[in-house]
Amino acid sequence: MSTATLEPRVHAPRNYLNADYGWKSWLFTLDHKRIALLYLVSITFFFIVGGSFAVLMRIQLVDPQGAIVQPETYNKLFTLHGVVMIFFFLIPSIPAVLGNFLVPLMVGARDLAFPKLNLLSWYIYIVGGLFTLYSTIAGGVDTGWTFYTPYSSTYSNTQVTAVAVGVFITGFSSILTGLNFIVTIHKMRAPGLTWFRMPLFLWAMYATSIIMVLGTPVLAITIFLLALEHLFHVGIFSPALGGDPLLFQHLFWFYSHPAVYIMILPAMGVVSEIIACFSRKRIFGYKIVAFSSVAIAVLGFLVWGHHMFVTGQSVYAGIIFSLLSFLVAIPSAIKVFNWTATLYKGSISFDAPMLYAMGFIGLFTMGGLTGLFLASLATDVHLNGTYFVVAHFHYIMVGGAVMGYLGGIHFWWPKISGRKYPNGWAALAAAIIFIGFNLTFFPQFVLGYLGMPRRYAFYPAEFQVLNVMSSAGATVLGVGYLIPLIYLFWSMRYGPIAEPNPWGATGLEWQTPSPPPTENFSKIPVVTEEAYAYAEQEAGHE
Amino acid sequence: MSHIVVPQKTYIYIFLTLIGLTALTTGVAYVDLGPFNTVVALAIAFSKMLLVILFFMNVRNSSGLIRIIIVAAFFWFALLIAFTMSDYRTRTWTPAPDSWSSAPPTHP
Amino acid sequence: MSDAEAHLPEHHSGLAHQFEDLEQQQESDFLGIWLFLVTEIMFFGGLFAAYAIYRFFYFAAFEGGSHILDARLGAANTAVLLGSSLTMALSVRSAQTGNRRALVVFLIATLILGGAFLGVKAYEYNQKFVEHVVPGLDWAPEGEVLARLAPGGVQHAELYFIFYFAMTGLHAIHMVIGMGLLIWLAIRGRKGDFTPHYFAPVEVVGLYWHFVDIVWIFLFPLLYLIGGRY
Amino acid sequence: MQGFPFQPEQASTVAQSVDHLYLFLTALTVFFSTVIFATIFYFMIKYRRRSPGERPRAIEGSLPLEILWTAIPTLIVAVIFIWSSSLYVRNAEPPKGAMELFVTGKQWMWKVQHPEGQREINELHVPLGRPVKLTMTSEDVIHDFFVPAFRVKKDVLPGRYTSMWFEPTKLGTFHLFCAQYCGAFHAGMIGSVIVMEPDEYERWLAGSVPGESPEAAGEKLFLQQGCGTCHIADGSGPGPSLLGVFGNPVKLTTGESVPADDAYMRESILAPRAKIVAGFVPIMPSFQGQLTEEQIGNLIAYLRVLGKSQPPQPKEEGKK
Repeated sequence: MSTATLEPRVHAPRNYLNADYGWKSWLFTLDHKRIALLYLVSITFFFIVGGSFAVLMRIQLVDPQGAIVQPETYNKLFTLHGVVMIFFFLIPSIPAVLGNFLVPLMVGARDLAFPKLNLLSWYIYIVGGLFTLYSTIAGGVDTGWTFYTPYSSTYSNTQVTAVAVGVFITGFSSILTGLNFIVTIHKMRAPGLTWFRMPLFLWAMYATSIIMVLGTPVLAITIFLLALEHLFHVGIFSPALGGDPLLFQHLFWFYSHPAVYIMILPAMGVVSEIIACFSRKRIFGYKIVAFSSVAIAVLGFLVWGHHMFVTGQSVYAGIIFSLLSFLVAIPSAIKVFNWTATLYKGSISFDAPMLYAMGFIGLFTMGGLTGLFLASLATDVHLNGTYFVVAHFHYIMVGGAVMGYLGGIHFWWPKISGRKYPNGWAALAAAIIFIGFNLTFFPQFVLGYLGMPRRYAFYPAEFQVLNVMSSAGATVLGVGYLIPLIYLFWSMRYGPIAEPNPWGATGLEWQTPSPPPTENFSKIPVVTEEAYAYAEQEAGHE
Repeated sequence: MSHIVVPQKTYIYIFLTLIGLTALTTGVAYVDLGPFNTVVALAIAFSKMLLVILFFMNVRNSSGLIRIIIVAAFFWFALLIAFTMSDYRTRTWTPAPDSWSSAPPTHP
Repeated sequence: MSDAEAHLPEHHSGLAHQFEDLEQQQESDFLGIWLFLVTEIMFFGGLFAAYAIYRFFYFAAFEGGSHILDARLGAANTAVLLGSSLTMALSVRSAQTGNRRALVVFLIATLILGGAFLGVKAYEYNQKFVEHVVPGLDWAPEGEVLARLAPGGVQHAELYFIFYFAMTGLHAIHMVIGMGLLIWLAIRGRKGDFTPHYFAPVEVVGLYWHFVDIVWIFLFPLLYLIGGRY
Repeated sequence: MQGFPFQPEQASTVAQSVDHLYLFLTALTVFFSTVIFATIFYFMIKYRRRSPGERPRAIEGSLPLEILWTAIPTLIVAVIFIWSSSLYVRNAEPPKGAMELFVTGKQWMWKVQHPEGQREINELHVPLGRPVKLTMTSEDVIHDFFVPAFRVKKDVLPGRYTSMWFEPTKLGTFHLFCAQYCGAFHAGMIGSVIVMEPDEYERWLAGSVPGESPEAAGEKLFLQQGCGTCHIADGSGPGPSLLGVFGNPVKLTTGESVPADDAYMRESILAPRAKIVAGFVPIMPSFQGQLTEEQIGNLIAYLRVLGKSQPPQPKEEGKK
């Protein structure tokens, strides 16, 4: 987002975009809205990087022999795809872009509690990203994003240290963001904004921040130990000195399973906002939906062992982890039921954000239900490590989190940019993404059940039909992702000017001009009503 | 955070108690208590930590929120240990052989 | 914050624009540093968890490794660090009461005690090189050292020393960062930046310093006193 | 497999029971997806916005409904959990009298050794209708032994034994995959499991070049390494007699009893001082680094033979 595209309009009121000009005003900004845009640009960059790795992978798998690259290169592709997409796109996506932009606006504050820390966290993220990009250029890394020992620590000859350092550093960016949000939500709510008047997006960000603060440090120390082992050739997790490779997996998944909830909880928050707005209804069972976010955050910490059912983990531990994994499905199910019930007797419109939200519910439901196959011990034995797992987590993380992210971007774009995008194109893109996504990943469920293991650079010929279907779907999906990139960019200059509240939504962020002024509110608002008080809105509000 | 000024004396008494506990834990290490050496050492360390948290860090006069946060942090740490241990305590474990790992393998 | 505190003028030097008043700012700072300490607990927590599991499996080896360390040095260093916590607490108190001179003196005392701790640590690290018990760099225990390590298995003792260096090393890095912050506080304190109304930075650094002290309170028995020394 | 399969072949005794659970879960997924999607479509059409000024009446929620749709998923997952865990536990334990094979994973191949001494690489010949137990270890990184047609999978770890079992119910050749990423040619670490009629299997065993049986190789090693000098059969040596030990509980100096299984034997060879038999002193040196995985496997095979003979009668009180 360069400043050149955002020239001042004649008579344009002062806002955060035209408050100041020049690269310095962006790189040294302490304004949470500008930092959100810095994140938007950088995660879009990483999304394109990670996406191109995915494209290469899907091309490779068209041919059972491997169509374009050597197995070594393919291994680097899926590793970097995972590392970039998870640590540099999905984890910061909604929290760092939409969260940064919206948390202060939604609580009715002038900024986050610690603006300098906020800018610092972006710089930390960039430094971590540079390490990872460096490793890509310097030869890549081939351990899989899970960095399982002893392969990563002893046997891999690739840039393990550079990527480990990159992930370690980026972790602190996410810790600082989470810390900032928790303090802001606790201490900076506008007068009258009680906990149970908060929009559900804030509840979701709060739950997410808890995971970031409690989980990420464990990943940091695990990666640190891995790097020590790799650099000094000492055996911490390798059996040479009596270490246990499974200990690495325990520590790794203690963070990396909850990390899935870092990706999906914010998307759930976004979807709650969108559904309430476009059906003009208060979210059905508001308190239950709010608490279910917190329940997911807490329970999500206790299920990591389901990644290790076939590793030689104790049978008893496996049974406990399986039980807890089933339990975490319940709050997710409750959310889906409540969103559905919200539509009942609503006034539903089909604007683009709503289509993305509906796409989210569809794909998330599929992803969640197929999670039961993997939480269940007997079927997991067969499905673990196959394409079934790949399909399942893409339904959650791409079908769920990315759909939610795009829905959120479309919902708040008029607020962020002050411009409107063409609704028809946006609806078309939502449909293409939904269809392309299912074409890409549904065949992978079947592939996995048939027994095709993941991370294979070449494969037995009988799996070809389904792989070609998946690759064909991926081209549709790729096109779907490019369309919003084009029209959103176009709208920044040519889109019609957006009013302060184009959707007729409730929430403090809509009570300030679009785009908001640097100080967010000319006067700190006072909240007098519940969240989503659509019924009390005056008719013909917009 | 509190603006209650704690008397200097309190800090010095706490410090002396802490030093006493350090001497105690070191002394006990020279007495054979079997497995209880570890228990006693950890119990003493835990009480020292409580003293530092309550007095030096002044959590005695802090809000409930801060207390909840501290307890939550230790609770999560306990979860990490407990669930990881639940695997190790119930697993058949065989110490590592060395036959394969004396030298890092050469890649073909 | 007590209710007795009077409301301060809006544009006080220490008030950042995003806050409504100093009280909100101080509460936020305080909550922020505690949350940061939570992340530190989990950071060291991962390390302690790995340590706990290996100690559970290779108790004899860990005991043997522990006996290579000098418990008296460890105890002395614990006392030094506790002393630095005392002076830190006193410097926060001096800031609270507005005693600028005492604030700076106590900060410098904390700094000196912290330095003494690191000095002893450096001596101990050097000893490990002399005894050739540094995994990855110089691991070749011999003679009496070897005899002490042998009963539990020399390889597993190496695992112990990896944890010894990882844990004390990370702790030492935290000390160095803390000392940098102390220098910054001392300079600001000398300039008179802190008043009884605004001393949050002193308090925040103080909490961090005490936390680092707590980590050592656990490291001492866990590394130096395994299984007793009878 | 021809045409367009939606189900992998069922070729083991557990395959069908796993598939039943899988089908149940699939049915559940289809049912709930359909119900939810249908409801959403119905609501979206029925309650579509008809005029821009519409303000629907607020609905707060409904406690009975919330309880209902908390209880239903809870019940369903409870059923799946019990079904699946009991199936898993049942499938985990190999039946008595299973044929035992030794598998070693190595970047990027599978090495198999038969009880009669035959070795093969990336192939596993097994007779139809007989339970087969695999004891597995890795020489380098983590691998995973996966036979989709049997619905079995287990990680193969360095420095540790893991085991799994299956009983083939169908003749033919089935895929064997490595399902844990293990480096450059992970995708090439595949092989086949060949299920044969029992008599054909016997012919295959006879026809292929038999190596030394593991027991015979183990006996040779036992002599070469001087194990017998201390572990004298009548129990008079400084080490305990090994007759009748394997497969029976052993009393330790700590007072507890441990089963003398593969894991215990392996530990006693590699780290002899970890668990000392009651009445003996820890004087045995470690054989860590001196024996290959295969040699350890052979030694244990020999110990298993010794375990079948009668233990010597205790001569004095101290030694049990």
